[in-house]
Amino acid sequence: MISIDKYAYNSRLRRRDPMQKLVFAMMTLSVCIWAEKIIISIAVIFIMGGMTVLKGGTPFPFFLRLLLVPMIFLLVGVFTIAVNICENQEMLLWAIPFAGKWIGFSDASLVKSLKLFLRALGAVSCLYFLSLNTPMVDLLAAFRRLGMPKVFVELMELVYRFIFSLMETADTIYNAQNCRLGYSSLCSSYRSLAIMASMLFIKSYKQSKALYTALEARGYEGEINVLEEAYESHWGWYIMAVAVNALLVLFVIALKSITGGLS
Amino acid sequence: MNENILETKDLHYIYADGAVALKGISIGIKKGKCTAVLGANGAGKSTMFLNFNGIYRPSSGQVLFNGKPIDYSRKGLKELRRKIGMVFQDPDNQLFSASVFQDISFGVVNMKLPEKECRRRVDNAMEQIGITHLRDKPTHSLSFGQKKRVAIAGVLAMEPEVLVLDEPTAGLDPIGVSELMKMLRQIQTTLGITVVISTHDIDIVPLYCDYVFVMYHGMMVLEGTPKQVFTQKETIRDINLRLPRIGHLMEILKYKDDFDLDDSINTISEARIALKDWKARYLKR
Amino acid sequence: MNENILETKDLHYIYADGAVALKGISIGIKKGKCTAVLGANGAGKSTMFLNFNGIYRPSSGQVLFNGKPIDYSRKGLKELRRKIGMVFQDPDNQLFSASVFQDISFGVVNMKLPEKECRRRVDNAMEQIGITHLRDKPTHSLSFGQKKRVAIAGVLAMEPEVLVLDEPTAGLDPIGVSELMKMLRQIQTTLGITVVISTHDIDIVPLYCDYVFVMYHGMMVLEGTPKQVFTQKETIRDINLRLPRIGHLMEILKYKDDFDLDDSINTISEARIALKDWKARYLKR
Amino acid sequence: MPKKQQLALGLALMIVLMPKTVSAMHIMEGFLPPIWAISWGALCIPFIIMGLFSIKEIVRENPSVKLILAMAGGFSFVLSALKIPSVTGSCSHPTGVGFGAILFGPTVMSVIGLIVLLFQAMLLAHGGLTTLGANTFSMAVIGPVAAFATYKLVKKANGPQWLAVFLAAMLGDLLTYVVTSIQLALAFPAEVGGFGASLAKFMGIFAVTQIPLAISEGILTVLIFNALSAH
Repeated sequence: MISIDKYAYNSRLRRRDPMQKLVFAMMTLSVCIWAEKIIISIAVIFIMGGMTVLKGGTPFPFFLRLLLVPMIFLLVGVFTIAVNICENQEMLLWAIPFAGKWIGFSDASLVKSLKLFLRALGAVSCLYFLSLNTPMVDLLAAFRRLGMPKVFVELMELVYRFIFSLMETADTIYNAQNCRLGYSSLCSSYRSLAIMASMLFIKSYKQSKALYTALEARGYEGEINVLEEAYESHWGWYIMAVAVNALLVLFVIALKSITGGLS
Repeated sequence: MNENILETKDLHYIYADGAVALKGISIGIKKGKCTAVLGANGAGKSTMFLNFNGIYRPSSGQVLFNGKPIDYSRKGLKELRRKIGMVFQDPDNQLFSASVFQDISFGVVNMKLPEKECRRRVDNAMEQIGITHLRDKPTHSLSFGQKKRVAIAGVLAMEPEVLVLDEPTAGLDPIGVSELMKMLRQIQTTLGITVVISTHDIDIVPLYCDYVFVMYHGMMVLEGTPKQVFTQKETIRDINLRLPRIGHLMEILKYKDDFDLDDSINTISEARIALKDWKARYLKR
Repeated sequence: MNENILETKDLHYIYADGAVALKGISIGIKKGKCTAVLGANGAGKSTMFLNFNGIYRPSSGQVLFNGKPIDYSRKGLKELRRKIGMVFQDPDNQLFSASVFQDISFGVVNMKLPEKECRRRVDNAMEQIGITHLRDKPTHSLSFGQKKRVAIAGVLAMEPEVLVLDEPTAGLDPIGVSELMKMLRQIQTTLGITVVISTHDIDIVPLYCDYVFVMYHGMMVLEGTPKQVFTQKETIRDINLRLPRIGHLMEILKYKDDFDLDDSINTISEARIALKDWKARYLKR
Repeated sequence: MPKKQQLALGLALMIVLMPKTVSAMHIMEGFLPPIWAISWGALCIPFIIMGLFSIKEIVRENPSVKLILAMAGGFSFVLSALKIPSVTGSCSHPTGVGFGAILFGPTVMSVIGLIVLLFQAMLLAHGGLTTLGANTFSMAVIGPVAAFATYKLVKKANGPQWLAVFLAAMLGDLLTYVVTSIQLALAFPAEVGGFGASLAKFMGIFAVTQIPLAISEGILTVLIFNALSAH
């Protein structure tokens, strides 16, 4: 149903301590955003993509498809930033007249947009590295170890479980409606969708009641306490995370000193 | 009347997440008959059903309705789904409205018929299923068996040519099962609607079905009349199913205890006749 | 070992909306046995089960555990629920965690045992139920039957004295049913846990259960060993149940076809012996 | 908590968490500069902490509320994955949290909204971790309050129920989009005209997708509301 989730459980990096993956992903993500350098962004895309595809075993085409997911937002956002409205045409590289003013791109705005575009893709590949190699249950364990509030992690745990049981129900309802021509016109589609949402709501309310009874029978009194899983833990990954990012940072500093902070 | 109303040709289906559900199914479902599809959980029965009316599109292979390949255009699908009615396992997932009457009308209203015709069809369907007395009840107050009937009525009101039911007897108590199966049998014979069911309940198959397909891991491993299929005892057991209990008893009596019986017996009434015959023959000796 | 571990005395239960679910149930469940509660949909089986471990409180009457009335204090209930494990029909309503391992550990951790002991129990339960290989899978990727087993393991890990299962075989395919029942039988015999199940599936009762209660509209109408209960053929039919198919065949053979058979036969192996005997006797004449 | 109140609570939650807006409205991972990512995150923290405290309080009184809240979160995630007919893209964010504010206080809704956003980032690749703060602020803090206020206002003015629901859903949606545009404009002021010009650009571009979407979600919410009250 949710492919990212499926790949995460099948990842060859699954047994790796989630904390290591989290630290690695977040460190690299921070460096990528902080640096805002074209070359660094590209490097991050390759490092994270490579780790995910080669080490983790996510199929390459799927990784590519995922990179396209935020593309609408990215293109619209970047385009909006690149476009400028000016009084005089000289400021712009290319422009068309509009209501007595000029709309177009400037030199600087284009470079800025390209940087932003790649930075976002670099950051996204860090996110994908994490989500494609770390199943949610492991990530929640890491959250617990990080000392996140207990209620918050418990709620996440429950929401995560419900997502899948509700998705399954939604799927069945959709098929049942579709079989009875529920999506054959725009009007009926709206009606069917509204019915589905309200059915799902009632269902999830009932399910929460039934689950409460079942948990009560196992001694639930308001807190959800469970045993933690054991993970492979090596310092190697922390060292690698620090090393890779130190290299990237050094590279950025070197770049800045050469170009004098221009690029 | 013996032509195939539904056919599949080398039907393959792979889910978006890569799970292979159907591996080359080629079957023909006879018009006007009651056909059962047997198979363990996860054998692919429901997936195949959803290929029948175009909810799923084959990864490869074909589905033919009335001899013609399915037309997957919007209009074609609309027509197809009207003609192939589908009843799902859990009635709670297919009752869409607060009242029984409204719910049964869901499909008919979507067909954009005149209101009068809609009402006629809904009333008709309720009568055929024997739930006219439930008409004004809220759906959530119904028993499981009643909900199941309302779900069937909602599909029947669209006057389909084929009625496909996924595990119609699951969750019903014994009397509920036999009442439902008798009702389906009646729909099939009096209205001439082709009925296809999937089931785990092996004992009902020889009682109510004309033809059986047996699925295993996305493949069709056996087909034939219940008599023919349940003679393939080895295969049936290999694929995590079992014989009807009466069939099993007859098999043991014949092979282990030297009763001279026909081993294609699967229902109580057949067994009774066979044992009576045997007694008579035995007496004569 | 023949005392009652669970007893009810004139147990009545009325829902908040006024629906009367139980009308004076007085039963005794024998320690260390496998007891079945039969009854059509809505007979009150689940309501009775929820009275067993104090999730519901009787409107009148009593529930006794090990001879003592239930203590409905917070502490008393906690103790009781540890000793009476409850497995619900739909595993999706029971499994709250996406991790199989963590879900199973929930009940044990609530018992505030040392971590080592918790781990031992969880591992043990997974082994007994045969799901150790599912440990690293997410709950949502499991099949229905697997989820059911995880739900049972989660209760078993608490090492209860009584295991109460609501419709454990519903929705399973034939092999799933017999595997599950054999597993329960094993838990019962090797661990000495009392097992109580509710079911529609009449044919499994004579095979796996020691004692049967039959419910109808909130009342207990029959009880006894499977043999005793299924001899009350009239009552069984009156309350929307049926005989086991083999029992039905034997009944017909005896009363309609003049076979001289014992009419308390309900399983294939019993039927086989009876028919063999009968043949031998017949031969001698 | 009496049964009726619980149901009302659930009903409120559902409207509250009605997901809105195309996925395009989540600010994607890595789009915001560090300073803004941190600032918006910091701005959300008090809301979240207050929310967590009140959840704890409510759960202590009634342990089943934890499950209801979680279910509501799951429900809203699943709804956000559904496609709205005729509008490109799926709806993706929980607004309307205002309704839940009546029973739980708005901060509880912020917590649930944050969880849903986190799952959308991790499982659907909508939004991101570094932009979680900004997204939470617009969709789980501001949007809901707007919806709630609108609903109350229309009811007070004796407007019909459907209008109140429609306007609440639609305005909650629109305000979220306005806030998102402000966030983007602050982070990326135009070379000429600065913040103001940038805001105009973002609002202009997003209006194309957001206004029809807000209207269709308003309609949908009314339909759902009607279907629910029929049950």
